Formats: sequence, C-alpha cells, structure tokens
Amino acid sequence: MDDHAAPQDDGSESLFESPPLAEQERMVEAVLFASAEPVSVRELAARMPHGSDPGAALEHLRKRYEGRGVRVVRVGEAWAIRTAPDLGFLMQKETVETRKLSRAAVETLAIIAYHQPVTRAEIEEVRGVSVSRGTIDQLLEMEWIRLGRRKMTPGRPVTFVVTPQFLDHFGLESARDLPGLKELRAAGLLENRPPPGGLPLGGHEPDEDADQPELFEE
Amino acid sequence: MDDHAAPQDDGSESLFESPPLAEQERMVEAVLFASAEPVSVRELAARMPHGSDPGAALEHLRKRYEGRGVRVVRVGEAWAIRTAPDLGFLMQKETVETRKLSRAAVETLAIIAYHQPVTRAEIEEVRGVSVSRGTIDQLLEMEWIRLGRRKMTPGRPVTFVVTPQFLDHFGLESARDLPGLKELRAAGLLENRPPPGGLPLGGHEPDEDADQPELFEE
Amino acid sequence: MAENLFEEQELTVEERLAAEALIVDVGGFEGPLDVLLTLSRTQKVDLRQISVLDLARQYLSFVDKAKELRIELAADYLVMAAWLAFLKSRLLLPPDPSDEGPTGDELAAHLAFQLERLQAMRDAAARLMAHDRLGRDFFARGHSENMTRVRSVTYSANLLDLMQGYARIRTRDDFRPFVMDRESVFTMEEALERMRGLLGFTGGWTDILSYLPDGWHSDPVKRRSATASTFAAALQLVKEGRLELRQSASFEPLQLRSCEKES
Repeated sequence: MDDHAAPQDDGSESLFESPPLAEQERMVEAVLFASAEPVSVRELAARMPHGSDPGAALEHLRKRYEGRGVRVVRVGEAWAIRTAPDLGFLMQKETVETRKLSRAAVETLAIIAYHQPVTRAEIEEVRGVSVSRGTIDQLLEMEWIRLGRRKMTPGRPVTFVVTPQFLDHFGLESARDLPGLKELRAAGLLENRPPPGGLPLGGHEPDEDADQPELFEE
Repeated sequence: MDDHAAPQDDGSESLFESPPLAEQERMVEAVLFASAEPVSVRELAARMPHGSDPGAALEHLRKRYEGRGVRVVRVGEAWAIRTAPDLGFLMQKETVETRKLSRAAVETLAIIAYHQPVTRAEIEEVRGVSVSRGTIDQLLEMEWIRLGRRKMTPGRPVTFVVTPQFLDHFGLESARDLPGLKELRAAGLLENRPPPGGLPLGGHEPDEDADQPELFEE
Repeated sequence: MAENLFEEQELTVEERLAAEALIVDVGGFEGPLDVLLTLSRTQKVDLRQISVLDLARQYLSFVDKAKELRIELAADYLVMAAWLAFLKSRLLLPPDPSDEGPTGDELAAHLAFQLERLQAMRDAAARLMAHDRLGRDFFARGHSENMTRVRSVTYSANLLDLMQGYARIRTRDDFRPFVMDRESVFTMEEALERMRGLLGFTGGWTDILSYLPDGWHSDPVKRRSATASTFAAALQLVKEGRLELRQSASFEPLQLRSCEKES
C-alpha cells in the first residue's frame, strides 16, 4: 500500500481526496460482486467517492482474479464478474434453459452480429429468403438485438445491431471479438456486394421498410 | 497466487483422484458466487469431484478474501460471498431523475430571458396570469435566474435576470442570441391561432400552480 | 422476389410463422438459396470453384421433380428457376455484343459469392452458438444484492421548449392589447375610479392636478399619463353631469368641482 503514503500533491482539494487505489479496488470488487448485470465504468465512478479512478482499479482487479474460479470480464462498455467457463460443469443447478432458437433466428442473429449495422433487406440478401417478422421480434424480445441508426440510403431504412446483453451472453468483450470475424472480413464475405443486374435473391426490392416505417418501431 | 504453481500431479491415474486444493478452491469460489442461496459444505461436496475436501478449500478461500471488498461468510450451516460491511454505502445508488420543467416555469423563464431585467409584475403582465412564488423560487434554486438590480420606480421592485448557468445550459453566448419573434414565426414556432375564447386579461387570475407544490409536470 | 411475402406484414405473427413454415417445408429447405447451397455440396468442390452452370441444371431438375411430386413450390423457388434458366442460356450462348447489362459470368460469379457468403454465415452462426454462453458455460452472480436507490430530481428544458414557451405567450398577446411599460401608464379607468371615490369630498373649485394619484407627480412620463387620464376622466364625469369644469384663461389651471355637493 505505498499509494497510501504517497503525497497527494494535487493541491487544495483535500476534501475530495480520492481513496487509495487498493481501497478503490475493494470498492469495484464489492460493486461488481453485488450486481448480476455488467456495471459501466461511469456507474462505478458515480458510486465511488469523488476522484476515484475505476479504470485503474478495474485493471488491478482483473489481474488479481486471473486464473481464479471467477473472472473480471469486460462486456462492451461495462464490467462484470463471471465464473470461469471451465467450471460450468459444477453449475447444473444454476443452468438456465435458454429457448431454442430456430435455424432462421440463429442465422439472422449471426448476420446481424457480423454485418452490423444491417438492414432487413441486407439480411434477406444474405439469406436469400425473406425474414419473418416473428424472427426479428424474437431476437428483439430476447434483447440480443436492437434498432441501430437509420441507414442514409433512400427510404432511410432501420438497421439492427447487437446489444450488450448479446455480448454478455456469448462472453464477448465487444462485437470485434466475434469468432472468425477477421477471417470473414479478409475473405470479403462481410461485404455488401450489390448484385449485377437483377438477381432474384432477396433484398434488392425497393426497401420495403420505406413504406412501412412503423414496421419495427415501437 | 503461489497455490497456482503447485505441482499438478494428477497424472494419468485416475478418475477418482481429487483435484489439487487450489483447483478445489476455484470450484468453491465459483459455486458460492453463482448460487442464489448460501451453500452448505455437504452440498459443495456433492457438486465437486469425488474426494474433494470442500471444508479445507473453504478455509483457504475465506482467508484469501480477508480484507477484500467481499468476504466469505458463514450463514447458519452454509457459506456465501457477501459485501464487506464497510462498503455497504456503495450499494446505495443515487438515481437522478430528470423531469421536464412545467409550462409555467418555462414561460416565466422565457420572459425573463427575453425581457431581462424584468420585475415580477412585468412577468405577470406578459404571461397574463400571476406568477407563483414557487415558480420563481424553483428557477432561482436551479440557478437559471438571479436577482438583478432594483428598478428605479416606486417601490423599487426587484428584477430578475438570467445567469451564466442558464446561457450554458441552453448553449447561448448571450441572451441576445435568442431568436426574435420574427424568427420564431419564420421557424414555425409561432402559431397564429386565436386563443380559445375569452382569455382573461391581466394578472389577476390565481396562478394555476398557486396551490400545487408539484410545480413540474412529468 | 415474392410479392406475396410482403403481404405477410399485414398478417398476425402466427400466420406469418405458418407462412414461413410452409416455405421451410419444401423438402426442408429455407428458400431457393438454401436449395442451391445444398445442391452445390454434391459437386464436392470448394465453393469458389463451383460450376454455376451445373448448379443451374441441378436446380432446374429439382424444381421439375418437385412439380412431378406435385409439391407446391413457393413463388420465389419458381422465380429462381426462371432466373437460372436465363443464366444457363447466357452461359451457354456466345455473348451478344449489343446486349447491355452484366454478362453471364458476372451473374454466375455473384451467385457463387452469395452461396459462399451464406455458407460462411452458417458456419459463423454455428461457432457463435458453440461459444461459451452465460447460464450454460459461465455464470453471473446468483445472489445480487439490493441496490437501494436514492432519488433526486433534476429538471430540464431545452432551447426549443423555451422558444416555444415564449412564442406561445406572445401569440396570445397578438389578440389583446399589451403594453410592456404599463407601470408608468395611468389608465382612464383607473382615473375614473379614483375621481369617483374622491368626488364626494371636494368642496369648491379645485385644481385638477391635485387629483393626480400619489407618486405620479415627479416622473414626467408618469405625470403626463396621469394628467391625461385624469383630464379625460373629468370630461367623462362632466358628461355624466356629476362634475363642473372651468378654466379662467388659456394655460391657466383647470378647476373642477362636484355638482352633487351643490345639489
């Protein structure tokens, strides 16, 4: 705890002197343990005393838990403690039966994750078949996808992106960590290549969303 | 984390050999973390591989968490991980709720901004209804208005002006940057609709807010 | 493709799901691209080296077979069949130089790209589903602690609110007289009221200026306003027969007295 003795030469604001880093680490630990949901750095900062540096505390904490039964993991912009994946076998009792997704839903989810932000027409272009409303609804309801920004193309169609809950569920730090993403990109398979002339495979109709702005909006 | 380096002599032998103690400690840690209820030693033993010694693992784990942000505590016959008592204050979350200013307050503020310095009587004159004390107090408390110079008229009434905080909040360089009536009309902000029949003239109406402490609408 | 599929959007979720199930039931395929992808595997080559021509033939015979079996194919399967027949002819016939648009090879290349991309997405989906998953391979905190919430309220308004609020008031003002500096205006109504109250107390002839209200004498603006309104009020009272008014000469003081007192 050298930090403890370190002179705090940041001047007059002794009222708001931040707690020593070791103490901040304990605080981050307590808050992350207490919450089932990932906690953002901003929220950590809001809970901790003025002048704290949750980022640095998180880094220390993450190292401390390396190799332990639980880990400090990053989920998008937030952090959480999760059990080590190799110990899953101990948890039959805690296992939650997730609803089995249809093949259409799984493919749609993967296309959204790898191509995001992506319009419905683009999903249809990739799958070569129209995407049923039910599929999108199901993914929205699971909070694995949400609406992104409208695309700046004619009709300004809505786009879909994956959510922090999606990242949390699949143990991903960010969408950049999707398995095989780099290879797919390198192979040009994530490009939205427009079909030459009129291919009859999905997605190049005048954006159906354009006429139906209400389609995915609440 | 020396325990980690402990020799892993679990070789080829056997299904029944118990995992090293460090590994058992990880298991106990993960189970206690993931369980909603405190877990008894017996239940730990039932979940862990044959031959494990959850009691010893628990003892190690308890020591490891001494002085940390969370602790391994005994709850009746069972064990759980709980926040260190001195950090309970972190679990109090302050939520800041943002509400929209009431119409009365917005109008009063607008008149002060456009006419400053302005007396309360003048505000009432413009609004056509009396201004409740509460509305003025609220705006003063928000530090969007402050008292200006007294007016050199009989009674030397106080005047109100807007503050730098106000300019900051509304992104204005000065109150003069507020668009004029002509610009408001050009922007479609002025609807030239006659008022609904028989608006009372002058400031003698009891303010609609007068007897409502709830000055602000949702 | 398939106008009929867009009609789905008018349907209920159940109907839509049923409609989708119908399509899936065509030999368990999910749309024509899925059929093509499955057929392409029979070529046992890398998707990048696939023979689109062979694939077109295979697909067309698949559709013929479905017709023989009297399986009712969804419209998009038939659209695809028509398109592949067209592609086949393009690939087989020498290119017509006068023909505009993409060549058969370009179309074939794009189809191959689509098949490869769909296959890649399927593999990615499978990998994703096999990834460690919350609640299956790793777990969140089972006992989450109560986070008490202390509420505090801040109020907000934006510039638009402000401008609209002001516009709202000023619009109202368009329909009634509005005087901003009314503070230094003494209205005739006010003067009338004041004089009516004072009339009973007047004895003989009094200078009209003595009727100006307190505090309106010094400030010239106010004095002017009060003088004018008091004069106008006096005329009104004369008209009502309650007051007499006289002036001995030009610029001499105006004097008034009550008629009621005399009678």
